[in-house]
Amino acid sequence: MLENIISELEKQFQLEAVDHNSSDLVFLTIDRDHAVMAIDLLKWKFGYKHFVLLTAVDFLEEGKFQLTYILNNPDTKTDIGVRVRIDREDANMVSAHHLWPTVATYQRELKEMFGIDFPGSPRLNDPFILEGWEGTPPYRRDFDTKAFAASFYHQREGRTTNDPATYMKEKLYPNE
Amino acid sequence: MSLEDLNKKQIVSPDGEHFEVDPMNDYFCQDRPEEVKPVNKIVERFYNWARSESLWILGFGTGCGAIEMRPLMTPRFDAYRFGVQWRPTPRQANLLIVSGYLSTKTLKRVIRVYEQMQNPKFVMGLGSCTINGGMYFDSYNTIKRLDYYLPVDVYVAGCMPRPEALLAGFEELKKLIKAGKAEGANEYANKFDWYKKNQKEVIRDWDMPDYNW
Amino acid sequence: MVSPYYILTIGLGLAFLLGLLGKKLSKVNIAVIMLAMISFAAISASWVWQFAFGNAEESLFFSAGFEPPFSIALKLGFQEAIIAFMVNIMGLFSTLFLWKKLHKENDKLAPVLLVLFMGLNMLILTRDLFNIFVFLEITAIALGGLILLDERKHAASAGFKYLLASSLISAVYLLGAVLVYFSTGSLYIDDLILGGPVAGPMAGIAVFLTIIAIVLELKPFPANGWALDVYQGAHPAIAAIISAGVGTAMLFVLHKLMIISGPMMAQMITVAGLLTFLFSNWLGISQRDSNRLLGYSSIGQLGLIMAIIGMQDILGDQFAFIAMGILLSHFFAKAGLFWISGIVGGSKLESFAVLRSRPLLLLMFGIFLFALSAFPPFPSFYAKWDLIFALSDAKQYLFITLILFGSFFEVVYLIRWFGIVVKNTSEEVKEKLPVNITQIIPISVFAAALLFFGYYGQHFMNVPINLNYIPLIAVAALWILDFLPTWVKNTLLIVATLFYGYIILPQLHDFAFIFAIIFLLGAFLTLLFGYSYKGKRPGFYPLVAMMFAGLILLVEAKDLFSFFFAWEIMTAGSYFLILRGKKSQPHAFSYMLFSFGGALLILAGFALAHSVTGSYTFDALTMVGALSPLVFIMLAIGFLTKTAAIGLHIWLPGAHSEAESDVSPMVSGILLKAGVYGLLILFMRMGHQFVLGLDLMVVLSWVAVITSIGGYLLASVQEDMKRLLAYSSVGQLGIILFGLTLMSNLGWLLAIAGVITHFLNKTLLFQAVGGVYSRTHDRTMYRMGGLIHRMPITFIFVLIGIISMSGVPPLVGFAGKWLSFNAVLSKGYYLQGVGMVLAGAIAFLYLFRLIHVPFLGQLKDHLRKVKEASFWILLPQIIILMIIMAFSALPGVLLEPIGSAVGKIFPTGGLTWQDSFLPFGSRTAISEYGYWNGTYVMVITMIIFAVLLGFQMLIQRRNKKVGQFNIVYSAERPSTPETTHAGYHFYAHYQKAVGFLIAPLATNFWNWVSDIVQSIANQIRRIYNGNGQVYLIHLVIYFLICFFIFNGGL
Amino acid sequence: MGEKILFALISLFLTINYGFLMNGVIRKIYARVGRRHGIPFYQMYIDLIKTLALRTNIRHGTMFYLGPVFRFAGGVGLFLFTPVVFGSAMFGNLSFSGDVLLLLSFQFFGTLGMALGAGESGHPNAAIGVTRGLAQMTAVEVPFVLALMGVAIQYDSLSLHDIVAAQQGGIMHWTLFTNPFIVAAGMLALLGSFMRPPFDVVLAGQEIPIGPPTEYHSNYMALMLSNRAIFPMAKAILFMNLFFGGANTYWEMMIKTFAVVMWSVFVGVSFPRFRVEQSIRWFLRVPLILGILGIVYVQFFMS
Repeated sequence: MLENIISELEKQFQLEAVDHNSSDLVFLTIDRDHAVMAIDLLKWKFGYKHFVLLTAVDFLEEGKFQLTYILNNPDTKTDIGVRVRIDREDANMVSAHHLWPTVATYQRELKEMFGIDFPGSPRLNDPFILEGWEGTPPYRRDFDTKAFAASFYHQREGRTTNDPATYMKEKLYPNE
Repeated sequence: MSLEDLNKKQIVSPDGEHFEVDPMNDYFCQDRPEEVKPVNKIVERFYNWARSESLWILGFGTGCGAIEMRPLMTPRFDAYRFGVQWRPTPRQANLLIVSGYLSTKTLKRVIRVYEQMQNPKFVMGLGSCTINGGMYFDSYNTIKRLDYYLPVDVYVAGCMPRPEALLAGFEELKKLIKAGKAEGANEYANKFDWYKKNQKEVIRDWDMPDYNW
Repeated sequence: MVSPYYILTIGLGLAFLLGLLGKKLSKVNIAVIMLAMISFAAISASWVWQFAFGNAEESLFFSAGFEPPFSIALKLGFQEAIIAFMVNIMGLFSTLFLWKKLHKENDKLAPVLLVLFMGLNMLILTRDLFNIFVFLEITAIALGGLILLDERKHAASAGFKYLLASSLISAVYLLGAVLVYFSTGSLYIDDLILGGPVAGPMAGIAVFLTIIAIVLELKPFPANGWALDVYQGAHPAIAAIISAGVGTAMLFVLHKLMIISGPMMAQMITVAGLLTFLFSNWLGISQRDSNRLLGYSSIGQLGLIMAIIGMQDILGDQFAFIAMGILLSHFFAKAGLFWISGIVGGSKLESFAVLRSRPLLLLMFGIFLFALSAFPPFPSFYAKWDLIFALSDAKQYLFITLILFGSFFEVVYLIRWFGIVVKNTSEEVKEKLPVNITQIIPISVFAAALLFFGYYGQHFMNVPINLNYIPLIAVAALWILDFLPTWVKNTLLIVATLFYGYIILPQLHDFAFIFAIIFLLGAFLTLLFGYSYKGKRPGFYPLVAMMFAGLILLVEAKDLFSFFFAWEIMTAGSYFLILRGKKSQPHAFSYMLFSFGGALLILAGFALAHSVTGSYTFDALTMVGALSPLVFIMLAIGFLTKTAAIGLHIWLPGAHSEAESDVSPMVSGILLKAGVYGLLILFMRMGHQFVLGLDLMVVLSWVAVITSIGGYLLASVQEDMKRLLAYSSVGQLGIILFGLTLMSNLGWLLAIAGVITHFLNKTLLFQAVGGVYSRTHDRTMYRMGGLIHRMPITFIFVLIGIISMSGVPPLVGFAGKWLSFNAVLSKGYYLQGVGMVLAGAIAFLYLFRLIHVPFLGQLKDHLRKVKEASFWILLPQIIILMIIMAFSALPGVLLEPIGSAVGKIFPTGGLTWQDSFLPFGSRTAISEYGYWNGTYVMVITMIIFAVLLGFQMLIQRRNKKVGQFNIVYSAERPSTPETTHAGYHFYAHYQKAVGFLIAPLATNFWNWVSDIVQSIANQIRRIYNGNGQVYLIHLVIYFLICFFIFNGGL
Repeated sequence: MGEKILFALISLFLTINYGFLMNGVIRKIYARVGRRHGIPFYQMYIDLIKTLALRTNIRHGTMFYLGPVFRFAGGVGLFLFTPVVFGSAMFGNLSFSGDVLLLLSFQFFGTLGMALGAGESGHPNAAIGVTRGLAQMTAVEVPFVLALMGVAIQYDSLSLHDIVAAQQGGIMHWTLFTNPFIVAAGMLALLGSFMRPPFDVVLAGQEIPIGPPTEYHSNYMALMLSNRAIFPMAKAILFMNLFFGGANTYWEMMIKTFAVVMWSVFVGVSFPRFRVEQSIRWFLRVPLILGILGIVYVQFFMS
């Protein structure tokens, strides 16, 4: 079943990769410009009308963000993940909020946490979780959260950190 | 709820007159808090007894520690025995329990709520996170020590502290109140500029008046 | 005495002369025709003068000395003189009106016009059947010519239809005349009279044919399609001649011929006339073309007069007065309206809105319309009163019903037209309507004539007249002084009111005294508000004076006629007042419909009561017999429309809320009490009435309960504060009605006290709301909020108003609650009593909403600079506030005088008063069940309140005034006042629970009625398809039907 | 007169203390039903002192400031207009001012003032709470007034003194036994007017924290707490006088009012909460029918 869909899609789009995870889940990698078209097709033609999630992974070393749209077909009980790899430096992606209104919320989150732009998405720049965040988006892997916390927040002196294994051993079995 | 709400607005009156509304000045009371000293020592001791025996907690859970407050209402721990009761509105509460980690976003709300409570008012920090950040010591989004932002009367350490620890904390707080040492509200008023400086350092989109009456 | 032949000679001679003169000497031509018309008028005027003042005798003229039937036999009596004078006046002013047109086309028009009026004069004067035929032909041809000579689009076809119809009618008439001659050997009417009822072979048919021809000429329904097209197609001035001139002449011919007809014929004429009156008015409802509408109205009026001619045996002595009253109104008003239509030019009803640019013309337009609608002080009012009474005495109930329905339908379209003209917002009036003096003079003279005859008309009535003219003179004086600035007029009216009160109050007693105080004090308080208006407020003060004059005359009235006169004056005045509001046109219209319908019922009820008892005073209502429940129901419904009982209330909310700020308290706080006064008189005289063993008072008490619950429920779901108060009035009047229906001492005490407190509270609240409106220009509550910070004084007034109204001690409203419970218990109306308590509880809902939504909560941005209402708005409220507080502290001051008045009617079961510890005449009221001392409650509450307030002030240490957004908002910050203010759809849950109770049943019902009425009218209207042949067939069929009925009757 | 005022003040003082203790006991009962130990029974006094001891308070405006004063004045007034003990000069209070209708209407004096004060705070929840309270009150009134009317018809009087006098002479003379229908209607109405579950959606702590009093605190709160001690007592005394034979001694009054209040407490601890429209419908169903039955019973079977 999924094979049919893939072969249908292959006629229209260039699928960069097809990863079969299981009989009811497949990940397709499509280029940035055509991914939303493919999702559109999956939604309206193949019945993948439930939008599960949109998430991003920071491939710092490759200079890429990988976006994953997971779609679900409630009739056939199959899922298709559409992966898109976009450039990390100029991170922007075609917005898909016109397909499902909820997509806009995911895009807001990605904008705030990764700094990925989705031009045209509603309320994109409204604060999502962080109110008034400035600087590097915190989910980017080049953001050093420890250094940031140390410099930004008032710390209490005297805090120590222990390795749990040695610390517990010391506490529980001091004589060994 | 956004910063734009506080921008000045051009308004036309029913008579066609144009005027400006400055939300910050027109909607809010802009005064600073003032210290209110106890009146009389004997009366104050009586009052302090009453205050300590009637702790009204604001039902506001900031973090995971909130889950530890619920058992206090149940037969097993039953904090009511000690005159501890919960109120749904900060106006009527006089004890604010900051229950666990506090993100900067929640800190803003906690400050508002604290300022809306009436003098005398008490703050209890619950869990390691309020003391030094606890397991969130490296989080980009949670504060590391509460007493820089609000005058804390009692800390209850632990991750998480058990309800028994909270009960012990209440007892401790009661002692402090009876001794007349729980003057957090006055301290907040006296060191207002310092607290505000600290608060504004971490809350970058300060979208409210300095003191929320 | 000038011989009538001069008219014939002048007419014919000058007509020929004009023909000879031709086009060339146009000015001379006009001079000639004017001269002719003036001479006609002068000759007939001299006759009238001589008959009226010169002891002239009725005289006969025979041409060339021949005896009838070989001469043109003319008879000149007083009747003939008057009718001829009317027709000639019409001719003269028509000529004047047509001056410009004559200038253009005199060679054709002028001779025809002259011939037409000559013919009409002869028609009136001649006593010979054949002569009548001749002049019928002459007038028909002349009139046809007049119609055809116009260049208007439909004139040609209209003229053609007219000629077709009139030739058919003439043929019928000629046949009749021939048969009369055949059976009696004479055509001279007086011969026929002398010979008794026409006898001989074919006599019946002969008479039938002659008379039916005239009837057909008078355009009976439904054989009148041709006439409608004529009215619509002809030039308005010509239509005026047809309606007023020719119609009058034809009616007179019919009247003349009635002598030879038998009772059967008279009855047929009556029925034909009444059907015409009913149906042409009914069809007029859905009419949108002004000339055609006037045509319907003309036909209707002619039908009514035709019926009156048919009923002259029934009417007896009063016949002449009734016929002339209605004829004069019709004559002047219809001519005036057609002329105004000629000035306006357009034919849509809406196009008359240009009259607004000419206030004088608009005033005259109103005079004409209200004269047609039979409002006082116009002749038709008196005539209709007499007509209904005479018919009632003769037990002709069917005729009464037809006339009342016809009158109602007539008012529907006339008043709607008036409303559209005065207030329609879709039509913008850009430029001044061009008029010239020759057009204005005829209209003004006719309007003045209507007023003149209105004043003189009543002296001929069949009832003893004791009207007090002082208030009416004040109204007239204010019309004249209308150019003065507002404050001068306001002061004048206030002084006049107070002075009049000073004079009149000592003469009144008991209930009349109490109501007079309400009306006068109300006038004073509401007029004080008027000082806040700048400019001239043109037309406002005469109308206010008119309404209050009506109200005060109402309480002065001691007989049925003065009561009804005052009632109608008040209705008209209040209608105009309401109509002044910005968007009030449809609401004023529905107010008028309900009021007029109610008034007709009252009229009929009075007439029935009179027919049983023969009395013209209120004692007529003490009648007994089979009719008395019916009279009771009619009068009760009539008065209940005024008090807006549920089902009849749908006019009230719109009318009261859309009126101007100071009119709302007048109509809501004061005017409604007129209905209560009516009910009071009704209940006092008629008491309990039974239908099928069911006490109507019990029925009414349930009506009252449902009214108050429904009114309050509806009030609680309103978003508009004046609408809310208006619905609240509905409910309050329900409580007052309930008190009255208890028919016990306490019940009436409750009602009268309720009247006073409702007057105070509602006036206070409407004025306070008016003050808010004067600053915010808004009545929608949820768009306001937090006004307590900007208008604290107004807030206090509203606060006192709502506490008092909700019946919470210690304010005076509690008196009502206490009384109602006691009254219910002593009467035994327990379930109704629970309903009243439910209503009282619901009252809290809307009252809290009224004070919370605009005044409390969040102050809106655009209201941040709003100022407190101006002094003149606050002043009357301060006075009311002081009265309320005084009554609250000493309720005995309010209740004891009322109790003594009520005690005269219900001597037992009242309150007793016991002295108490406190000074100032504080006394404890003791009823059969309980006791209550308002002063104690007031004092104790005040002391407790003061002590606690002092305690709170003492105990607090730092009290800080904070801003409007310094609220606990679930740890958030409010973003805008609009999103923080709870005000819209305030009682959503309540609507969820009991919302099914406020489905708009009454509105739907009345809409359904109006739909039915209109669709029937539209269905019937289909027979008028515009085809001349079809119209002829109508005529023939009508003729045949009448013929068969007539023969069947033989 | 001066004597009467003095007596009234004594009676007020006694009863307000009784009310405070009763409230404590009620809280205790609630706790015990939840198998908790609960607050000390004197906790209400400590709370009162605590609220009075607060050093600051704020006001949103004059009406806000006066709201609790209205409320407490309403409660005190209601109590003072009620005769507490039958035939007692001491506890007759100032009931010469008016009959039972005065009490019926006067209870809205405080409610109205409080509603206005809460309204001026500008808090939307306050307004929502008030609308709920008013809406529910309209429905509660109906069975209560039916019951009241039944009593008035039965004893031919609206004066509480007369009503109690008619019920003297043994337990079987109580309205409770002479006309159980109206008592049932009245006692169901009492549930609504005592604002306990299932009819406590007005205050709805969790949902619109806590409705009208949301913004009130400090000494405002103290006045409201005091009112909460006297106002239900006054109402309970009213019910006692109407249905349960009144009281001949102060002790009897305490026992009877305790029983009356306990009725609402027992129902309160057993039931969850109605929404407003549900409670309106409920009151217009069962209690209404009972009330009408009561009136019918009085009218046709007792005279």
